[in-house]
Amino acid sequence: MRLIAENLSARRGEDLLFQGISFALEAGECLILTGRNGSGKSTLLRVIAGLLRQETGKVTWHSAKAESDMRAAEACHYLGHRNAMKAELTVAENLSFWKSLFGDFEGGRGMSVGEAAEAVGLGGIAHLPFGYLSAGQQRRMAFAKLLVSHRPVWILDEPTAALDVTAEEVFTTLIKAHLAEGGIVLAATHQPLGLEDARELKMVGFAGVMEEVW
Amino acid sequence: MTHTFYITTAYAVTAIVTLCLIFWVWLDGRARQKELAELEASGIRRRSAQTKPEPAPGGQA
Amino acid sequence: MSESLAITKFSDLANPTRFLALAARILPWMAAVTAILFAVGLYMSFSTEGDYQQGQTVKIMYIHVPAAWLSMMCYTVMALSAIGTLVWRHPLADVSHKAAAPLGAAFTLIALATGSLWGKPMWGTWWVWDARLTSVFILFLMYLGLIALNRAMDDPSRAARVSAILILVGFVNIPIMKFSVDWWNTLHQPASVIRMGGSTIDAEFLWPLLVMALAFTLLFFTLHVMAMRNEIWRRRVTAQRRMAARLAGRDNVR
Amino acid sequence: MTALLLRDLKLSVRAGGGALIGVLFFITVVAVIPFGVGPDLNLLSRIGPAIVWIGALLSSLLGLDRMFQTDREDGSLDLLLMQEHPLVLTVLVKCLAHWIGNGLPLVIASPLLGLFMNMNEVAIGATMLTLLVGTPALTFIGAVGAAVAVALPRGGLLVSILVLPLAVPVLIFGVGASYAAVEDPAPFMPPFLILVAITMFFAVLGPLGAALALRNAND
Repeated sequence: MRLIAENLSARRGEDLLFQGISFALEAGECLILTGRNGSGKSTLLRVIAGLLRQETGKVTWHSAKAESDMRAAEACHYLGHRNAMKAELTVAENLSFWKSLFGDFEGGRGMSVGEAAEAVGLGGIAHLPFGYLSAGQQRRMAFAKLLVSHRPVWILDEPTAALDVTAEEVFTTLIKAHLAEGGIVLAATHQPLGLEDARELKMVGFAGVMEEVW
Repeated sequence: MTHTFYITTAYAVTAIVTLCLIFWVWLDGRARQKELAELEASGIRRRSAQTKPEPAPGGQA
Repeated sequence: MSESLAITKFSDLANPTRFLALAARILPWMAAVTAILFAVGLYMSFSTEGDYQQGQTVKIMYIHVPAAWLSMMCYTVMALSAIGTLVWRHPLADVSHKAAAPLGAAFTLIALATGSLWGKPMWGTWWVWDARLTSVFILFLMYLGLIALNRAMDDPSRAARVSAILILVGFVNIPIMKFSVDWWNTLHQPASVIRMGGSTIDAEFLWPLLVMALAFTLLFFTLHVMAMRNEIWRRRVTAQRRMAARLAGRDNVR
Repeated sequence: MTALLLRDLKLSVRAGGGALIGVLFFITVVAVIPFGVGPDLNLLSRIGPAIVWIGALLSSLLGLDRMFQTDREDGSLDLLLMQEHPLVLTVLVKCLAHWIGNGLPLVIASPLLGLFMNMNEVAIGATMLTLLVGTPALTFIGAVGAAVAVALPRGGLLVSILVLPLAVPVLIFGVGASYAAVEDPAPFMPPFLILVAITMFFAVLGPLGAALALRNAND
């Protein structure tokens, strides 16, 4: 099981944000993206998640059972800045919707909705509408979305924004558990997540103006 | 019977619209060329016409 | 690059710089031929006699029919460019359909205005909901919508892709629209309306019409190439301004 | 996919009653017509089917730009785009949910408005039937506009302008079939079947175009 990125470059507008980024992540490995705001962390994560088109390079997913030309995005969970949960629906409704939409990726099973809410430390309030929760609780519930269905790769964009220290610890524990089960984690973050053997990729941003066509 | 009024109006309308179009395209082109000339004068040129500034490293894993 | 070699080669042949060089070479010729054709066409159209049925108004046909033809051809050109944008992601295709939209709108406007001016002496009213006029009017609205869409978005490449999709959806719709308007027209209009053009045209009228159609077509292509050139220059200016701002910012940091 | 359908339906009921506003707009538009053309019952019954159809067309454009916009705002659209289900299918399901939430209430409200317009029973039935068949086409073709609206900061009005010309055939055959049911010489079936055909064609074209636009407009 490995996620391979080769020679990635992407642009925003006409500016090349990064170029020539390559890495290979094996099962159980974690890659932390650091750098100041606007350095292209989010862009790189979105490229890997297949949400943005890269200028050059490719992202591929390899495993024993995977077809060779599979989109890497299918093996990924993506937790962006926004929580992707509907304020009008209850937490349980939100989570079970995503659980049935996502389904499970080969080689694992997701938790039930109740277990997932329990795992992020908010077991008792899954029946509340999502909009009633505080920002930190909403973030935790958004994280619970990663637990309800199995995906080997987690792509986390600032997962710990708006969280206090205890919640951060919960997240760190969950990420470690995922890694211990042979998962892969890519995260962009300002704060250290407390992961010891994580690899780090420092993004500097603005790799030059786009090789212009005009 | 002749309909000189309609014919002249039709040709006039066509002429006006076409000429406006031609002038618009032409003036637009002039304005763009002027902007390019200004940029050129202030020392900014196409990258292919100058030595490449070395790109900042994109970051290594 | 994910593109295949053939396409890379193709895009190499048609990159903006080469396009500009080519445009500079052929534009004077195109403009000259257009002017000559217009002179000949106008002379021919004014020297022909009037039709016994439609009188002198047949002269309006010499500009109305070519304009109507261009309004449709322009949309076809845009649809082809839209395919170029979506399939090959070719920057020149973006430029092409963006530059063509105002031209198409202008020629459609000419077709509508001359059609109306032809209709007044023929039908006694400025506007009839004739199938042909109505379809051209809908086409006009589509052009205006596309221009508005292009203006509403700041990122040019995204604007190009999104409007390319709309152009294609509209293109697929045109036959349906034509068919439905025809059907609607036969339902509502009594058959007493004099049909334009429907009968065979005498050779006497055919020649000026052909020359004028050719002249208008060449005019369109001349203007299209010029507008594309303008658009390329515009983007070049934007790119260089942005680069200038970037370089200035980096110097300050150091 | 069923989950997506159910979620969107729940949202359309709970989230501020978007469907209700559409129906209210529909009723209001049709209700102001008599003030414009006068309370002549014969005239009203003659233009009735057309007015009801135009009202439905305008109301179905009303909520269109929110179709993907809400999902984009809270980030759900990203996750939907990442899924393995063909995006066309996802869009189709969203269209269906949108139609059940916004189009179907219009169809159900149309008989009431038919009474306002002094239409007879046959005309009311025909209008309702054509609306039932025709409004999905409006949603499907509108989905393209909605997908384009995702890329636009303030796209609502522009989307209506872009979509309306494309909706002309639906209007023509919808109204045509409604009239054909009332007026004797014209047969009802041909325009009605053409309307069905247009709806089915748009059911393919709309989601295809919308999926393509979503992929390209996303960033």
